[in-house]
Amino acid sequence: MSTASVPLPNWITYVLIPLVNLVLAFLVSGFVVWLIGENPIDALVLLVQGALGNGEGIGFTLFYATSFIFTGLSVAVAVHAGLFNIGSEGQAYLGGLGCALVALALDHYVPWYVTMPFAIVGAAIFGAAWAFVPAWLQAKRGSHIVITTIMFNFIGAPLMVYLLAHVLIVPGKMAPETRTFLEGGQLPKLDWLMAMFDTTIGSAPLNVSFLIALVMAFLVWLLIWRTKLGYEMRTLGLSPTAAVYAGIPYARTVIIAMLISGGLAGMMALNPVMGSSARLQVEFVGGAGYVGIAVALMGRNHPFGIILAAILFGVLYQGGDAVSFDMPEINRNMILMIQGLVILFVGALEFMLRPTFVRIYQTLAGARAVS
Amino acid sequence: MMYYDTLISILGSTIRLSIPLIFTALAGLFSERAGVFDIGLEGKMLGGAFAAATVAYLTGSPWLGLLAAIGTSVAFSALHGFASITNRGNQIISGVAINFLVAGLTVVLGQAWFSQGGRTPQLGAEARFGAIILPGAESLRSVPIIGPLYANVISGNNALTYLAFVAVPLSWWILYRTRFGLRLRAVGENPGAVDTAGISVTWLRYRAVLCAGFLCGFSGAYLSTAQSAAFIENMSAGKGYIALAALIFAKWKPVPVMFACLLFGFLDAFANFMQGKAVPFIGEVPVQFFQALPYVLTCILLAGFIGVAHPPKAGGVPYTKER
Amino acid sequence: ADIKPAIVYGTGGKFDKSFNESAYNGAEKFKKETGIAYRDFEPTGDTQGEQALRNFASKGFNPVIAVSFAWTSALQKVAAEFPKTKFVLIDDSLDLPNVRSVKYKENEGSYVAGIMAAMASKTGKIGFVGGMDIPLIRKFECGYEQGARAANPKIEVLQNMTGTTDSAWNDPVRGGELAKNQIDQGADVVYAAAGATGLGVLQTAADNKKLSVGVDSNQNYLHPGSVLTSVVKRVDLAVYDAFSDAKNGKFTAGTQELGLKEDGVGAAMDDNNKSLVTPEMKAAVDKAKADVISGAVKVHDYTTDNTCPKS
Amino acid sequence: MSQSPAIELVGIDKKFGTVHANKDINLTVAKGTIHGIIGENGAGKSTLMSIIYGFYHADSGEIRVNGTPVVIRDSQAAIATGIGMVHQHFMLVENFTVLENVMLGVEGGALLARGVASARTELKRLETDYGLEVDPDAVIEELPVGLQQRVEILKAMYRGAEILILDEPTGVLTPAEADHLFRILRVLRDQGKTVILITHKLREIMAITDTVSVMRRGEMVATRKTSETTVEELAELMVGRRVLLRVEKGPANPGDFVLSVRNLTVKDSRGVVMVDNVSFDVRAGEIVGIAGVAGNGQSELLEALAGIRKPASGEILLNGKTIDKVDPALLRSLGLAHIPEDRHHMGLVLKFEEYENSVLGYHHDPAYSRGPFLNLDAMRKDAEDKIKKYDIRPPNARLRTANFSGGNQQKIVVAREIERDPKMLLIGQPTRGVDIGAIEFIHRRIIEMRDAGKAILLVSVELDEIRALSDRILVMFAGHVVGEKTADAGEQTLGLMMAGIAA
Ligand SMILES: Nc1ncnc2c1ncn2[C@@H]1O[C@H](COP(=O)(O)OP(=O)(O)OP(=O)(O)O)[C@@H](O)[C@H]1O
Ligand SMILES: Nc1ncnc2c1ncn2[C@@H]1O[C@H](COP(=O)(O)OP(=O)(O)OP(=O)(O)O)[C@@H](O)[C@H]1O
Ligand SMILES: [Mg+2]
Ligand SMILES: [Mg+2]
Repeated sequence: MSTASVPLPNWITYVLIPLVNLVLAFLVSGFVVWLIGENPIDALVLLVQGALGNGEGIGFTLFYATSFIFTGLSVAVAVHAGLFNIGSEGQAYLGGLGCALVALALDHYVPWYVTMPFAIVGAAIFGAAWAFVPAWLQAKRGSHIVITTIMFNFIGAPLMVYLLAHVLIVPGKMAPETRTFLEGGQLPKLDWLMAMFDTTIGSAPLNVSFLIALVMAFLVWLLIWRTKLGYEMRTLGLSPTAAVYAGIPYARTVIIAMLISGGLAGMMALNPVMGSSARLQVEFVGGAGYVGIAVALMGRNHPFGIILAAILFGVLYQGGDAVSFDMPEINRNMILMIQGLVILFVGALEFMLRPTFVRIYQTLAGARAVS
Repeated sequence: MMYYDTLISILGSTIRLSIPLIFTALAGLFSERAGVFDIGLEGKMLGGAFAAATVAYLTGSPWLGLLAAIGTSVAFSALHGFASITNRGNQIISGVAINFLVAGLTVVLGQAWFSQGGRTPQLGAEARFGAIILPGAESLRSVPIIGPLYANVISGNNALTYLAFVAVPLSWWILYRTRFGLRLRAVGENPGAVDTAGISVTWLRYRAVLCAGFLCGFSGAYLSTAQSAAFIENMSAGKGYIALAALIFAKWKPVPVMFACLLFGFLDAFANFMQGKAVPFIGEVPVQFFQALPYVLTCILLAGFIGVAHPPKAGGVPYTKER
Repeated sequence: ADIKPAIVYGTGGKFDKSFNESAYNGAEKFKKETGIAYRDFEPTGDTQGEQALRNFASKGFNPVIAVSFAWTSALQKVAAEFPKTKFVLIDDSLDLPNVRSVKYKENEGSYVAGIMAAMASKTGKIGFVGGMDIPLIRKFECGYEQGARAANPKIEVLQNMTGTTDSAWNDPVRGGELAKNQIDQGADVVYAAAGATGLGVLQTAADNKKLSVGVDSNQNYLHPGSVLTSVVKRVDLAVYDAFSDAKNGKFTAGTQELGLKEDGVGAAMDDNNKSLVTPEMKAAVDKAKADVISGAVKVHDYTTDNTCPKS
Repeated sequence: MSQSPAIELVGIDKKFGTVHANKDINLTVAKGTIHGIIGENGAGKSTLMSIIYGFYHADSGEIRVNGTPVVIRDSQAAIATGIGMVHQHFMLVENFTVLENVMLGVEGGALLARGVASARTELKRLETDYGLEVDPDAVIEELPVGLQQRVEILKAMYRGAEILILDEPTGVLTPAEADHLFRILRVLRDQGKTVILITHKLREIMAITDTVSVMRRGEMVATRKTSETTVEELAELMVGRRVLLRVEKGPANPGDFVLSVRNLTVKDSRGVVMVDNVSFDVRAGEIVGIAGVAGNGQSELLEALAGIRKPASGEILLNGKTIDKVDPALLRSLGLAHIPEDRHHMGLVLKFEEYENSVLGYHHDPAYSRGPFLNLDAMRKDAEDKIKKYDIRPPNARLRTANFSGGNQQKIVVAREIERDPKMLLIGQPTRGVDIGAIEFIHRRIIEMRDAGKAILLVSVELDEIRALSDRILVMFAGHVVGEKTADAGEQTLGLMMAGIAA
């Protein structure tokens, strides 16, 4: 009998199988590490220790995860409305402009907690604005949103470089970046959070935007599964014809979903721009928008899953750093490859082991039923 | 005449920039017409480029390099097939995974083998696809209008360029004139129909995906052994995504795919050419404007001219009989 | 004294055949001569850069070299946290008691290359391909243009920038295409200041039997007989000196601006380009160098006012 | 002469996860007969047939063809064994031509050119032999469903099927088309071929089959010679209780005009005029039936009235007020409810849980929401009430809608729309593919609605249904309303009007 429709308990589906897949990914990675001539076990220990072994490592891990939560949520919200937003990268980039302008304008005058709400709004508005045109083109002209959002990534990059290199740059400075924000434009670090667990954050840039990300995850959950708008988005995403039948306005829903998606992507900028480097730089997004796609897909577009997937990627980023710091042969490209393997095994090959688990489960469950 | 020379130069550039797009978009065509989305074109192209450069360097033969590129790219296709066809995984995740994997792996191996920062050693002329001068190119050059066009745009390209233009009609012929093509188009629209007709959906989709790998091998080899003379980290630089855009732009049809790729190539070439030039009435425009121009124009074209593009109906959905 | 030196490279990666690789070569040379090992790290982004600097400092590495203006702000923080550690910042300046800043007068090196390019050009057109459009690259371009004009007032300089993302430093395909474009428009010498992108520029120039100018490291060997010269930036010396000074207890903070005078920049001459450099060219280069060093000629620095005067 | 049976099933068992779709089925189908199979929605008929066709694999059991046990690994093997199947949900490639669909899988060589020529001739032959007329170069999605089904039959014939399985073929056909189909089936039988016919329509079973088997909840409960059984007995076997086959209804009591349509013209997405200058009224307390062969503009009319499709010209008045916005939500708020023809694509979101579908279109109702939020408790409570009241099975509001059988899915839609207590109810094909137990139930609800003074517009291709329920009947042909009849008009008359022959 076929196994596809045999239900498995949630703890197997959502916990055990992904874990086993993760182990497989690491086994293959370990093989490559071994080929390169390093000890895979040592590398793994370094990775886990570097990412989770101390307060600072955890701080970095969560810092990276914060960005991925935002972009993951951004992708997921759009997916629920049936839209594949590949533009989170560009929307986040523009979001950086939004929050930087707020920070530059306010940091002289007010403390961070006054700046923050404006910065959130600023980042969200700029991110949303960058999503608006593709959304409008999709809604009104039927232009494929996958292409238009990719195009807008490519359009956003030159725009930002122009602004940073010619407009916002500090005269006499080499790097195309804004001036450093004063305290009033910086998001404070979460030392107290780590202190609660009796460890110190060290120099890790984990900051208040982590909490903002968690709040956003909750709000997205609320939006998708508890609000009428979320219901309309899901209807549209799952069956556009049923949405027409139900009187759900297509253009409006598409545009709103994309604005929310773009806004979430834009907020990602809070983390690196105001939380870490305290200035706007070229390329600060650094691919987090694309990682967001993987995070959303691996998290099954559910905020809780997204948080977990984002943390997994945070572990890889931070742990990878730690490994490459101590093992010269293992560099950032090895980490990139390991990420690929993790996405492959945990994401794309998620069903590979399912039949096996179904058989084992049935044997065990059967044995229990008999006895 | 000045303007004509300029035009010739831009056309030549258009061709050079379009070739990897054409191969890659055709690759996407085979895969997606069979109902398997392929975001991993980028990665396959990159993997192909690495293999081609490595083998061409070691053997001194660009053709062996091409073979290696095809082999590598086909292997990644098989992986994509294993994940998304056999195991019914999400096709987009699988593609994204391959992109990450290849981006990292090529450099890791490159560094381990050549110690040049993930680059492969520079290839000599004999290990690359060199320009092929068509008969009469030199003598015809002086003929007005036609001459320069023939000598500078049509002649003087490398073997892969001509192969790309052979691949387009060939792909069309395969899709619309052969049994394989008929079945391939059917499985992308309604795999149930294919299955009940007694054809294996799995094997059919595998073959389509392998075709995609085959074609990506050419674009990879083009990048590292024709257009450049070495593999360099991430040298595909987003071309896989642009090829996908061209594919959608062309509504998943072979000949329009070629024109879409040429259009993208032309926009790119035009933007390169316009950089740093004064525009009448405006004066010098920031470089970034021209760098954004191809993408802006693409959006305008999409909005204005092509309307809704319907992907193959079963695209992106793994085939399952059971609900 | 025993030292534990470390390097944090720029995001181009240590084997970029140009800027970072030059730093790497300096460190290797030091290692070979003294037997003192060093540690290095290739960050991918801003956060990692800061993390790496701090990591090295906190683990007792000293001196620590930050090879890129991208780490300026990061170093500002980290250097304040570790006042006992000696840092070196390449390509930008920081006013801190434990930081040595090393800046280069790329405009001067480019000026010399511009003179050579203009003299080598038969068409009266030369080209420039930059990486990303940032002030530093404009500085290269501006000096090059000024030099070319000094040699041939009617020279036409075509210029392109490769891109707007990090891949602008790593896109030889586009670099080659831009170079081909310029060649089609008549340029017969093309100068690449674009990291690994430049490899494509040099390749295309060689393929089309034209001349090119390399950057940062001596790239003349890449295509002997086609690379006219390379505008070298002696980051290797800066690294080597910093390590040696630290070892000998002679480390000083403060900003160094290295130009032609200090041999911090220059146009590479070696066997690979010997056949391309005519005696007149050689003479003109020597004269220009003397003029710049003496102050008779002032090469404009784009970054001082973000403009490039066209005269 | 004892000829071995065409098909023999022994102990066939099949589970989908926890659903036991076929339980130890034994069945014998004699050669050269038409064998009917009936059963309620979800009884497991399609599953059983798909097993014979190699589309699914039985968990256990044996299949014998012409007396020899066979292993049918896939459809290819079934085809090779001489089995052909017309699926309940068509297996056609919609953007292919008829010819391409017929050829798919039997192209006759690696290149198409030669196969195309021979397929053309073979199609011509089938057309003349069986009256299976269809333009080989027509694109499927542009054909009416009746013709699409003909293509499915052609596919099977083209592959040389000796045993032909038809899964609910008449659900989408007019009486005339159904009669035509039956003529073809008889010809096939007379040529010695074997036909297995699944249908919900007992009348058809009685009219055409030689033997009939009844399935209930995955089990084969009975097999009868058609000549030795009655409609009543079959109905009882199917449902497991006595059912009333006739709809009882009193005379209508028409009140005010609720819906008025004036000179309405509607085009489809390709710009073809599908509804041409149509005018009529529906009054409170009456059922107006629209009869017609599928594809004569009824669907577009219904969509225009429901606010889904923008009319090209004309006027629609609801309760005397002109409706000039294309907005289903607005119409709903004015008391218009709509049971769409296509429950899979319109009426339901198959991936939603049941309770989510039971508020589709009404999610703004304060009863199901609080401000911008949904009131999930209220939604689930409401869904459970409807599940009880409409006997929706399985009674689980948290089950994915896709996991309900077709009839139960239809009940979910019907419950949602009727329970709104609308003033005006638009109904499209309310019982397509629905078993008689459910049909009886749905019909009774519709009559109750009418008696409660609601205005009802009913579109159906089932002439029986139209005649049983309607108080007035409008017949549509080629976009026009070609005539109006009272409920007692004869089938003959209506049939002719539907064919555009008489008015
Ligand atoms: N971790 C997860 N990954 C993927 N899908 C999930 C996950 N958790 C829940 N879901 C699915 O998301 C949908 C919403 O789940 P959620 O927990 O938000 O609400 P619920 O379970 O319906 O409500 P309640 O918890 O109030 O009973 C459900 O269809 C559920 O199956
Ligand atoms: N592919 C499938 N995956 C899971 N469950 C299925 C599948 N197909 C059918 N089922 C379930 O198996 C049972 C039998 O379904 P089947 O389609 O055979 O019924 P049926 O008698 O044909 O009903 P109908 O008259 O509605 O067509 C139902 O409960 C159905 O939900
Ligand atoms: Mg829950
Ligand atoms: Mg059925």
